[in-house]
Amino acid sequence: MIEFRSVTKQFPDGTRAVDSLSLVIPSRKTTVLVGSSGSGKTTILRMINRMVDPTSGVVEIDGDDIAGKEPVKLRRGIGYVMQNSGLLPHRKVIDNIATVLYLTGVARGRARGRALELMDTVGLDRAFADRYPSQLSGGQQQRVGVARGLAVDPNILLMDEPFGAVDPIVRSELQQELLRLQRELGKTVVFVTHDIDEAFLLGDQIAILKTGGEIAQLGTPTEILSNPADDFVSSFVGTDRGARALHLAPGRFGNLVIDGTGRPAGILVNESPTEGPSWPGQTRGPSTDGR
Amino acid sequence: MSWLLANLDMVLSLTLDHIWLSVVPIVLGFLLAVPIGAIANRYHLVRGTLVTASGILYAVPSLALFVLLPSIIGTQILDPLNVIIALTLYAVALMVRTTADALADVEPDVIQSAKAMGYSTWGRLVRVELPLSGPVLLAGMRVVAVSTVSLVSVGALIGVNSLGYLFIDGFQRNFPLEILVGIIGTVVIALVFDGLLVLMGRFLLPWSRITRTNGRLIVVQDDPVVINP
Amino acid sequence: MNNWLDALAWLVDPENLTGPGGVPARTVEHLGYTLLTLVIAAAIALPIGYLIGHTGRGRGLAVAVSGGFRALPTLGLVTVLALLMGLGILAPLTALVILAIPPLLAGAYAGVGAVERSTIDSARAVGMTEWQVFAQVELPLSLPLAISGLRSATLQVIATWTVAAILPVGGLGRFMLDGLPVRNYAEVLGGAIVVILLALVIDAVLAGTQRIVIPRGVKALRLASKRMHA
Amino acid sequence: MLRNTKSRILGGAVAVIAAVAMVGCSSSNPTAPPSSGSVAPASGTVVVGSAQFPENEIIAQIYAQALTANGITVETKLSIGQRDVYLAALQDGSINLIPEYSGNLLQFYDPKTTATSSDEVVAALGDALPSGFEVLDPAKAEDKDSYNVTQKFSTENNVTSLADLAGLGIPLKVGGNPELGERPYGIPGLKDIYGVKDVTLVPISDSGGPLTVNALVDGTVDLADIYSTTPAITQNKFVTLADPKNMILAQNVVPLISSAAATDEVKAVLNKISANLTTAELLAMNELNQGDKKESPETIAKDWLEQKKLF
Repeated sequence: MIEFRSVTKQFPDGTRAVDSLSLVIPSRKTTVLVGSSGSGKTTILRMINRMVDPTSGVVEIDGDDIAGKEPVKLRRGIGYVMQNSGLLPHRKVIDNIATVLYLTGVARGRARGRALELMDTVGLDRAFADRYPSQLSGGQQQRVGVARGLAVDPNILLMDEPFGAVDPIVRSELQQELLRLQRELGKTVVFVTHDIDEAFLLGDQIAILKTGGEIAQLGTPTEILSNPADDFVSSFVGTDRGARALHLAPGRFGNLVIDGTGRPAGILVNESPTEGPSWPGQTRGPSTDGR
Repeated sequence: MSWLLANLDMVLSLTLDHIWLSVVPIVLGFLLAVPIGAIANRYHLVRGTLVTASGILYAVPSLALFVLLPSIIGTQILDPLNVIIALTLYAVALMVRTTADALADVEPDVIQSAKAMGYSTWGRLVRVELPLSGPVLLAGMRVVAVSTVSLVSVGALIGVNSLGYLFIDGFQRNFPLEILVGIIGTVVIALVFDGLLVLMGRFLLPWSRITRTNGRLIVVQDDPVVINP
Repeated sequence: MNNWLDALAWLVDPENLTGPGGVPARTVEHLGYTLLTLVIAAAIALPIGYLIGHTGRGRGLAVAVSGGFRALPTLGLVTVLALLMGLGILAPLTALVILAIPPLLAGAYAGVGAVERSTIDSARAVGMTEWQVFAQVELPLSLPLAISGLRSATLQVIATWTVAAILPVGGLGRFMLDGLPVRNYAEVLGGAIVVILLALVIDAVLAGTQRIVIPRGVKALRLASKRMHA
Repeated sequence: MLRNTKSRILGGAVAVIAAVAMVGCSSSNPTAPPSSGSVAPASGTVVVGSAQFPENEIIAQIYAQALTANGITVETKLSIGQRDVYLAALQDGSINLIPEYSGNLLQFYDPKTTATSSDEVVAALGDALPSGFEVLDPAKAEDKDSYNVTQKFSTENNVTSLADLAGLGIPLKVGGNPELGERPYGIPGLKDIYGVKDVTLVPISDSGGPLTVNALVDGTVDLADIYSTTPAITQNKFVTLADPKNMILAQNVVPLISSAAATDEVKAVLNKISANLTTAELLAMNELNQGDKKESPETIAKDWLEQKKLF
């Protein structure tokens, strides 16, 4: 469990990125911090591994104040995945994955063996092991980034807009992959995004942030959709425009689901989509969230 | 100080000589280098040749070039043209490469969109690519200006007088102050030229704050590939 | 053109190829001076340059100081330092070290500056110490520009050590300064040719080194971005 | 982007044209500095040059100021270089008048000359000079190259003359300008005329200036070639070695001028200067220039002319 208690971060130029934030991030669940730029979401994330130190307040991991921990040691025990992967361009894929293992003194042979296993875990062909990051596609690079984040089998995985720079098809693939991994591994994931759909898809708990690192609403996707705390939340998730309002309309293979703008979002069926008729339409959004 | 006051006329006249001997190569170097650089950017073979040639030119000690020019181009041995031409060659060599690099560095997206809007090749070069290369060209010119001003003084060894005369004269009569006056004068001229170039940049390239914008321009500004021969 | 023929004749004259004043001996001296200059300049410039690059502080000051150093006329420095420090190698060495510092300094901090911020950020985020960030990430990735800086400094130092021959030092400048007063242009040009050849050879060696030490992944990165632009 | 052969050839051609144009327009460029234009002097203009050391500049300034005072148009191109360079400048018309030293000038054109005394040297110069150039009346003032040792060296090795050097049997180092390596009165003369076997030159390009003096004081060199009118010789109590075999010829200051510029008017002015210039005055003027006062050649020349009430 990660706990923020009245945490404030003020940068030297005077901007207050986070203002007396209190937040509990439960273990083995995915917590998504969502907000537009300037909402302090990345700052909050980076205070967990002391990339940023709070101006005041306390951040605890499992009851221990991390201010007393050596940053370098702390970071080596926490997985970190960022946008554009942040891989070291001059090291091969396998060595990138093994970076933290090397840092913690794991022997080269063993570290590389572990890296190869991790490539399997994140669904990367082992043939990529000897390539350099620039020789991979954006999606593959993100998989390497995730593998690196998992290398020391950390309890906590911090993900800073990890799928922000890949195209929608690859993003959707990676999101599914993350859901699968999380089912298998059960890490405490803290995930930052500005994409509310991504938040609803991945988050067990969602914190919607306003400018200045203030939490507008904290809750499960269902809670947020069913009961937006204020106009800001309504506007952010789109309920105020009726964007999330779906209604049914009759169609040849069953009822069409129509979204707030009048576009068909899919067909409502009772069976799972793969067994259904030849229209594998799938509605997105929490109403069909099958988890 | 009293020496400086007593010899102010001489120092000022040497300063004027120094300014003339550096302004001409700086301006001429720029005017000649930009078209050549544009050609080099367009045609790979030319570029390779020019890059090699400028590399060789940098390796030529300025003193040797000053001394040998009269026998190559038939000038008189005390002709200031020898210094001017030699320094122009250095400036051209440096700016050709900088121009070619700067043009090659223009965002391909911008070029594509200029093409799409219907600019001709020539119009694109003049209206789009050169202005966008402005900050890099300016950075190159700053290096050219400073190193040209510094190199003019070597001409004193072959009888083309500038503030460099003070170095030789002070050296021969054990008078460090005289040399220092020459050094300070040279640095002041260089800094004034540099400041003028920066001002011109503010005026001509108001959209670009070269020292503050993105990292790439800063890198180019101090680009060590830009050599001070 | 006669000058060139005379210079070639001068270069192959056995009298100029042997003894302490011969071309080989002068070349070795010149190389020695150059190496010494670069080692001292690097010992000063690289730590400062990398400190600036690593911390991101003091850059403006470094640019200003470099610019000022660049503006200092080497001939003036050599003469004034010779008067103040006396004969011997110390005066020209100091002047040439000052000449070599700006490109080395710029190469170091610009090299670090050219490394993607996110790469350095993520290296820190996965738990690298500051030293590891420097040694394992910034240093290798800065090499292309740092070696460009070294090449530039080397070319300048080789060419400019010739001016120091107005003092009783050896090196290839001897031929120029000895030939100049007696208008022995064959000697001046011959000496200049050797300087140029020496500079080109050393530059080629450094270019080769640059190719070898540039991390392979970085090369792949460049290729990839070139393909994108094509 | 087009990369076909045609475009390459075109590119090459354009580059060559550009390069040629560059050289062409540079070499015919009229934008030379105003104070030292490259255009040949207008007829009637006297262009005074000087060697690259202060004393010669002082004398050149005296010539220039005196000529100007007499209504003659004068330009100056001072501090040109050493003898080979300024004589070349004289021959290619860059200058047409320069103060010279009779003996060294003679040896330059006639290395095997047997003339030694002032009169012999000046007489021989008439034949030795290339046609189109002449020397005017020599001054009494003399400034020679002279070989100096420290008092200590002189006493310890019992050396007072160049003739004593051969018997020393120790390797000798001579400090002086690089050209001494080739001059008849330099290393070749020491070897051939005085039989000094093991002697090497330590080249210091300051024309017997402070670094040469220091080199002698601190023992970097054993002998130093210092012009005889240099104040430092007496200040440091150096022993100037005698030259019994007249290796160094008489060195009277003498105007070297191209005949075209040597009008009667010009000759009259310069001869009047030569008639008044003495060795002691040269020494005094050098002291003003190199001693604590650091006066400029221009000022020293002006004061001398006023003091002599010439013109």
